[in-house]
Amino acid sequence: MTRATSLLYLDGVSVAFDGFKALNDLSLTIDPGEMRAIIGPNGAGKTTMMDVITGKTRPDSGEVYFSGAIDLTSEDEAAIAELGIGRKFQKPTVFESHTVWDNLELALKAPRGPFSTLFHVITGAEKTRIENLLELIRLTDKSSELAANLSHGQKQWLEIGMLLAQDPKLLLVDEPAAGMTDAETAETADLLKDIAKDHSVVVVEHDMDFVRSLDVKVTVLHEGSVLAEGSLDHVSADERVVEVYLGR
Amino acid sequence: MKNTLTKFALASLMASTMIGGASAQEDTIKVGILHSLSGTMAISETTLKDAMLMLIEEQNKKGGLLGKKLEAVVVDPASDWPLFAEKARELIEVNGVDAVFGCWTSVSRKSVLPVFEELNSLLFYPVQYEGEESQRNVFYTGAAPNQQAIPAVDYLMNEEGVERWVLAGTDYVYPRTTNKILEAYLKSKGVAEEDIMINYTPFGHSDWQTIVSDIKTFGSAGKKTAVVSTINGDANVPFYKELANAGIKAEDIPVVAFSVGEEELAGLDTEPLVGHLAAWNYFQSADTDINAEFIDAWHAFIGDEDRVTNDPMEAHFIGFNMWVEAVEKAGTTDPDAVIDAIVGVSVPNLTGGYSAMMPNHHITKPVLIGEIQDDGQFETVWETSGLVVGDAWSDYLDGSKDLISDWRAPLSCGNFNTATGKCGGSGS
Amino acid sequence: MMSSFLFRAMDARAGIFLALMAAVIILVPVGNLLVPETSPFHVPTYAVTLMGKYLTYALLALAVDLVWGYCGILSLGHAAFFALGGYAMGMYLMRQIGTRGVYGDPLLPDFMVFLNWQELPWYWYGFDMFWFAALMVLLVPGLLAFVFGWFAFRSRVTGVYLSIITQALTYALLLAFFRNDMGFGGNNGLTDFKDILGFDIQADTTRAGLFAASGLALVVCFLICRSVTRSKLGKVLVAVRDAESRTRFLGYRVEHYKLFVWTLSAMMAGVAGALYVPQVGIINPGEFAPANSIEVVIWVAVGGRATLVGAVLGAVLVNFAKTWFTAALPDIWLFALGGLFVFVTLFLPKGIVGTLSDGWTALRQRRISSDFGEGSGDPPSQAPQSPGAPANVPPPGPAVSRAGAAHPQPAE
Amino acid sequence: MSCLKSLFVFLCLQISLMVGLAGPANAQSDSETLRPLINELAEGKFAETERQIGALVATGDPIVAPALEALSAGDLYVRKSDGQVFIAEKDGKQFKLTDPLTLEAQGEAGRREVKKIKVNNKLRRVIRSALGSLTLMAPDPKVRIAAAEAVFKAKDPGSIEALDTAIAAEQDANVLEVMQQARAAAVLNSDLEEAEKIAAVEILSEMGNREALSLLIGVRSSSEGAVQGAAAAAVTKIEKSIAAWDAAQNIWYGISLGSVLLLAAIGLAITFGVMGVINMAHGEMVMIGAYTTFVVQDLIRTSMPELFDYSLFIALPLAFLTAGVIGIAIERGVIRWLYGRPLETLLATWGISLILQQAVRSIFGPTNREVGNPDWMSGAFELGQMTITYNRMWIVVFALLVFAGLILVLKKTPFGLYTRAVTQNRRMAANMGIRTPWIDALTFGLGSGIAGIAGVALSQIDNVSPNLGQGYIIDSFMVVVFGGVGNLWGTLVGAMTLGVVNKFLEPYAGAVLGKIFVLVFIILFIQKRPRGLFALKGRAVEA
Repeated sequence: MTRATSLLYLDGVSVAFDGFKALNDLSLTIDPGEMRAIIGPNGAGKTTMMDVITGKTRPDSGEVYFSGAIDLTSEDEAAIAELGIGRKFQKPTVFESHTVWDNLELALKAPRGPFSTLFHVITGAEKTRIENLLELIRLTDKSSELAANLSHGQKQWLEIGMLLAQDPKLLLVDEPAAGMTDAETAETADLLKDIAKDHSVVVVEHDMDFVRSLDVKVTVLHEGSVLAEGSLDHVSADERVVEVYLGR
Repeated sequence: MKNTLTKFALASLMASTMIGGASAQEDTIKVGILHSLSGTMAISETTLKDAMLMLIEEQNKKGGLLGKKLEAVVVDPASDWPLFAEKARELIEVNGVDAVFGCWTSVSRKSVLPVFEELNSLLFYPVQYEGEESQRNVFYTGAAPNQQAIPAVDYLMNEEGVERWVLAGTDYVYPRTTNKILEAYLKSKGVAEEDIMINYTPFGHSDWQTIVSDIKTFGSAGKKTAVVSTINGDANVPFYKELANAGIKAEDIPVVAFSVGEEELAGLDTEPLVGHLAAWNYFQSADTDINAEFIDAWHAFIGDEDRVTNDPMEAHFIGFNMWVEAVEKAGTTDPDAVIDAIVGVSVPNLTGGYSAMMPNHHITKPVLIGEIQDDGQFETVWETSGLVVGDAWSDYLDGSKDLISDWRAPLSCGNFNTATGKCGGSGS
Repeated sequence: MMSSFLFRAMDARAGIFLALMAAVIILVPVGNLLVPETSPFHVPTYAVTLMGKYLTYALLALAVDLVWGYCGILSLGHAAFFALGGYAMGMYLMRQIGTRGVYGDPLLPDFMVFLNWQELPWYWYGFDMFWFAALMVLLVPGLLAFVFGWFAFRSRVTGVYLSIITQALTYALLLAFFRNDMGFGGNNGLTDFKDILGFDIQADTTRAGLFAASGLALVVCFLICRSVTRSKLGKVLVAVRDAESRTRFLGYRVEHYKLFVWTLSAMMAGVAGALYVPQVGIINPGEFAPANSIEVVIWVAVGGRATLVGAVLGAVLVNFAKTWFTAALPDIWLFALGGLFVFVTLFLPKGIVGTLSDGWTALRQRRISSDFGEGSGDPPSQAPQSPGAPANVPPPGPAVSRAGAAHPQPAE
Repeated sequence: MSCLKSLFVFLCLQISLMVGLAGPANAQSDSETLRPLINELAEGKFAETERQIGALVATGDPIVAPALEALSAGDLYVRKSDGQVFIAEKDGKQFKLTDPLTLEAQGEAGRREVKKIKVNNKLRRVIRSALGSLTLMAPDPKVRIAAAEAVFKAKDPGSIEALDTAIAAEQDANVLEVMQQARAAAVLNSDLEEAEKIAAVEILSEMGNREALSLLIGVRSSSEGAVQGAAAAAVTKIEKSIAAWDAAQNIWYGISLGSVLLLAAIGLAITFGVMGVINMAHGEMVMIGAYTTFVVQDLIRTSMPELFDYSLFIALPLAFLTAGVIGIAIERGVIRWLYGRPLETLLATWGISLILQQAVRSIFGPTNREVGNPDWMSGAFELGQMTITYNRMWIVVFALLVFAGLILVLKKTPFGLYTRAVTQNRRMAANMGIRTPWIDALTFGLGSGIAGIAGVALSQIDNVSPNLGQGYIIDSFMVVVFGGVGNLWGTLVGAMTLGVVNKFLEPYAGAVLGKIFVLVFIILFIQKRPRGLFALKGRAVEA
């Protein structure tokens, strides 16, 4: 549990907006290959934490390191994404006026500069990769459909597919099961577990059943800092956690 | 696919309407009116359009011209300078007009000049301007600087004993040139450098607090001070309002303006401005029978007793009558014949004399200095004893003092250099 | 690589457009120069310059559509780049006058002579050479756009804030060029041009040539825009337009993309301005007027945002309407033009081309689905939708009020 | 002019009083000896008229004052038939004639029967100083002050005697001060001895304003010895104090410009800032307000001129209603179909603005219309060495009042609550039973109405023409964006900042460059704060 061996290392991170402390001395460590679920009530600071990790928000104080050595607080979103941190948003955010295929092509790991994309011609390997991903996220027959026309669940999956296309070292997944049917939720859990085999994953979720089905270590956030950490059974036995979830 | 078809149809439609226009039959003589009816200049130019329509109507009542009726063709160049050129071309090529009356700003005139030259047509330009131009196809019926600015300064110097001068203007070519000429002129009269303050403001400037206070400061140096204003149309109302409220009275610091006429004053309460001056070649208050007739005709035409007349309207009156007379003299509306015939034509102006077209395509005019009255009119307090010949090239500018213009054969040159004896400016 | 880049620009629709443009470029000059005046097929010179002007406006509209339609940058200051290109060309044309000015000064333009300038300002040097002026036509707007964009996009100025500072930019330039002390002729601008590359600027052949050059420039820029928008870069641009921060999280440096397309667009606007000036015969600071920039946006909206053909069509159509109205209804034409804008906004929210293309696509899709049934999807690279057309535009007509619809909005 | 009129009325009273005291016979003989002199005014050119005025003044008889007064105002006419001079007042097509000496009515004359006696600035100046000496002893202190000021400007050593008499009799301290200043001015222009002059320099030095400075600079260059030294010292002192006041004056100008910007922008802060409509027709709403003022004043002028001073108060609610109703019509007719598509509102409102401009042009004509300043908005007063014009001052006050009123409406009324609810979360507001369409319409109407009342204020300082709105639209957007969209306080601070910055740049850079610098400043500022001065912070909502 040290910075050197960790994949993601947050120490004493605080963020305030106009006096409201969104993150308050938050410390958290993710090991390489680990899958972690983060739960917490509304306003616990989950999304802000994601924002800090992905470079969208600069912390007022504290350290954020990736792979033990890279200071994320001095990088911007694009650089952090290139380093290998992928993020899926709470509200599914795909490029609605692009087709499913184009969405994946845009996400595919490739040079990101304007001139490389200007003269980019799609290769056979890339095509295969996209086709594989389409199959994985079960959207093969929708590949030329505009993303705008997908159902909510399909958009969630497309976004996960885009995440995978980036081939990141760490995936940050914000409420992947929100708005899904039960069957979709179960499939999503399976998919994530699949992914976790060769990626590190951080899942933020509200849905306790979903978290339970992931069966991983859980961190509970409350008012911007870590309240409890451990297995789901362990944290649900914690009185403070119960109070936070049920007491209000 | 459909869009492309539409486009093609459109192009052909456009072409056909243009051809149709050009081949219209010739039972009338067409006169183009090229004045902005929208945009920033509409405020001044719309009146001139109406004045032209009135003049044409009256001419038709008198039996038209060469036995034909006159027909006005009105277009709206919308205060957009390149559009002036386009519309001028349209008037000449498509509508086939024989003469165009129009333009107000210098830039609109500059924009249409090449068109008139290329298509060999006639333009009558009715507004006072900076001079430094003489073109074969253009007749300048407004004042040149020597018909407005210099007499005004002379008046202030001699009658009011002014020793210190503020030259305030909008930052464009007319004020720049006029002020250059005035500066040279004042210095030649022994006015010291530090007794001249020059100030330029943007178009439509509306916050005059600082400048009015500067004028006040400049005027408190123990010498009689006057402001020579070449401030353009729109900016004048806020300027005079600020002046009046700041308590600058004409008896203390008179302002003489070259762009403020009856029309501009119509937007103002003139009581606090009584005594400020303007220099023009015509005032509505001119006490002559021909002017009274003109004003009555104008009121009848426009249907409003409160509408005023102004100097550019008189310029159109003179220009139009000169054109009519020249066409009758030449017996044709052919531009070349009219250009030859019009030099020397002399028609009555509205101030009781005659104005003649000179070989440099400028006209002779009396210069009047008027003081603003509380009813929005001017009262003439001084006028030149005779007529002043419009000077295309100023004697007070280095580049142009050797130039003259004479469009009569055999010289036929707008910029003849008397020093080198060649046509074509000062160079080579 | 390059060939595939260009090849990408072609498809049936582009083909039709290009064929039509080729016809116009050839037929109009021929109709003007070779067909006798008595023939009904003769094209008068008036129409040639007028259409030449429309073509340069179309090019400007294309430039605006590239940044607004595809990248969501609403520029209310593109007229500035247009005017700068125009001034660069105007300066060349001024220098070509030589001793034929009214004062006959071999070096100084007339306006400098009568304002007593003693020598040519340094920034006028070089403009006597056409290649230099042509370079400046691209470089000056390009550089200004680059510097402006570099700061604005890095600082993540977006939406209406960006629109307003582009407006501030063009307004500041307007005021600056109005100043006579700047040495660009003040309010009168540059005019009285004599010839270009040795050809008399008033000759019919020169006009026809300029017309053809404008048409050619439009075609070239159309192809460039088409290649750009259909490349992967084009897809990134649309992604930026629809979900800017999502694009960032995919690892794209949005500011670089914006800067690229912004600078490209400014250079195209500069070319348009350079072709405009010799055809209308004057360039003056009025071209910088903020209202002009707004008008360009309106052309694009009328034709159809994010459709390149739409931008061209919108520019030609609105300007034709203006030409026609100002002559036919000089006293009330603003009613007609204003009414047109309101009508298009309410009833054709995707513009003319957008609406037509929607109808066409719907028709085609119905035919395809009836022919082949479900599941016979096209290969992904040939999506039926035009790649850039914004999705989610509400159906035409004021039937639905869509509060907060997910329509892509640069202005938040 | 109005002040001249009151002076005139006073003079009539005074003279009738004198006439009464002196007895009719005396007056009769007076007027008979003076009449030829008066009638001579009608003869000759300006130079002769000036001499004749001198002759009249030399009689020292206040009875000539009304004639001179009328001459100065351009109301003195000569009857062509017999060369008699009258004070004439236009009454329809006729002139009502009054005898200039006895002030008795003398019937009427047609337009062509009488001829105006011409007057110019120089003559007016002569008359002013002459009247000054004649009315130094008037009973009304205001008139005495005006007289003393006139004498001050004339600097005529010949008036020292009259001044001395007046000063000896003067009770009012204020009047006394002015008279002494007038005397000092005259003394410096005379050949009195040095000590007197140094004392005079002292008085002017105390006076300390530009007029004194102007005089002292003249003295410094024309005198020698001790007087010159004293004058030089006084000049330095006054210049120093004026420089300090100049800074204050600049701030005032800035605030005044800022309040104009605020007025122009505040309606836009609602329609654009709060509702998100890129309202290009905003300027036209201002224009409509200004034209409403014109219509109100026009009606008042023709039917009840006594109400003129209240015209603005009548115009305010009407302008609010007119612009507001037009705004609601625009919202209901066009904008409501466009919510969520702000860029399309740009297009549609641009079209609407063209239509409104042309409509006004068709109805009222393309030329400027005259909107007058009521008396309480005319003129200026001095605060230290600052000149503050009443119209600018009232506009500052008015802008702040409008701002405060708007804040109150939005923060303290149910309507304001609904407005904020709708703009923050339309669906939620609708679910809570708020009739969002009506709130939209009313909010837009409010923004437009406020633009309308801004038009009433702007009509006092600017052109009333169809182009009025175009002149303000860009500045308004700059102000709202600079201050931060959606924040009214931002608009206030933004307007004032831009106003003051502009006015501090103007003296150094000139008006044109100053404005360019302000624009560049805005561009750079937005780089620093991409959401304006008062940006709302918070956890960024995913775009």
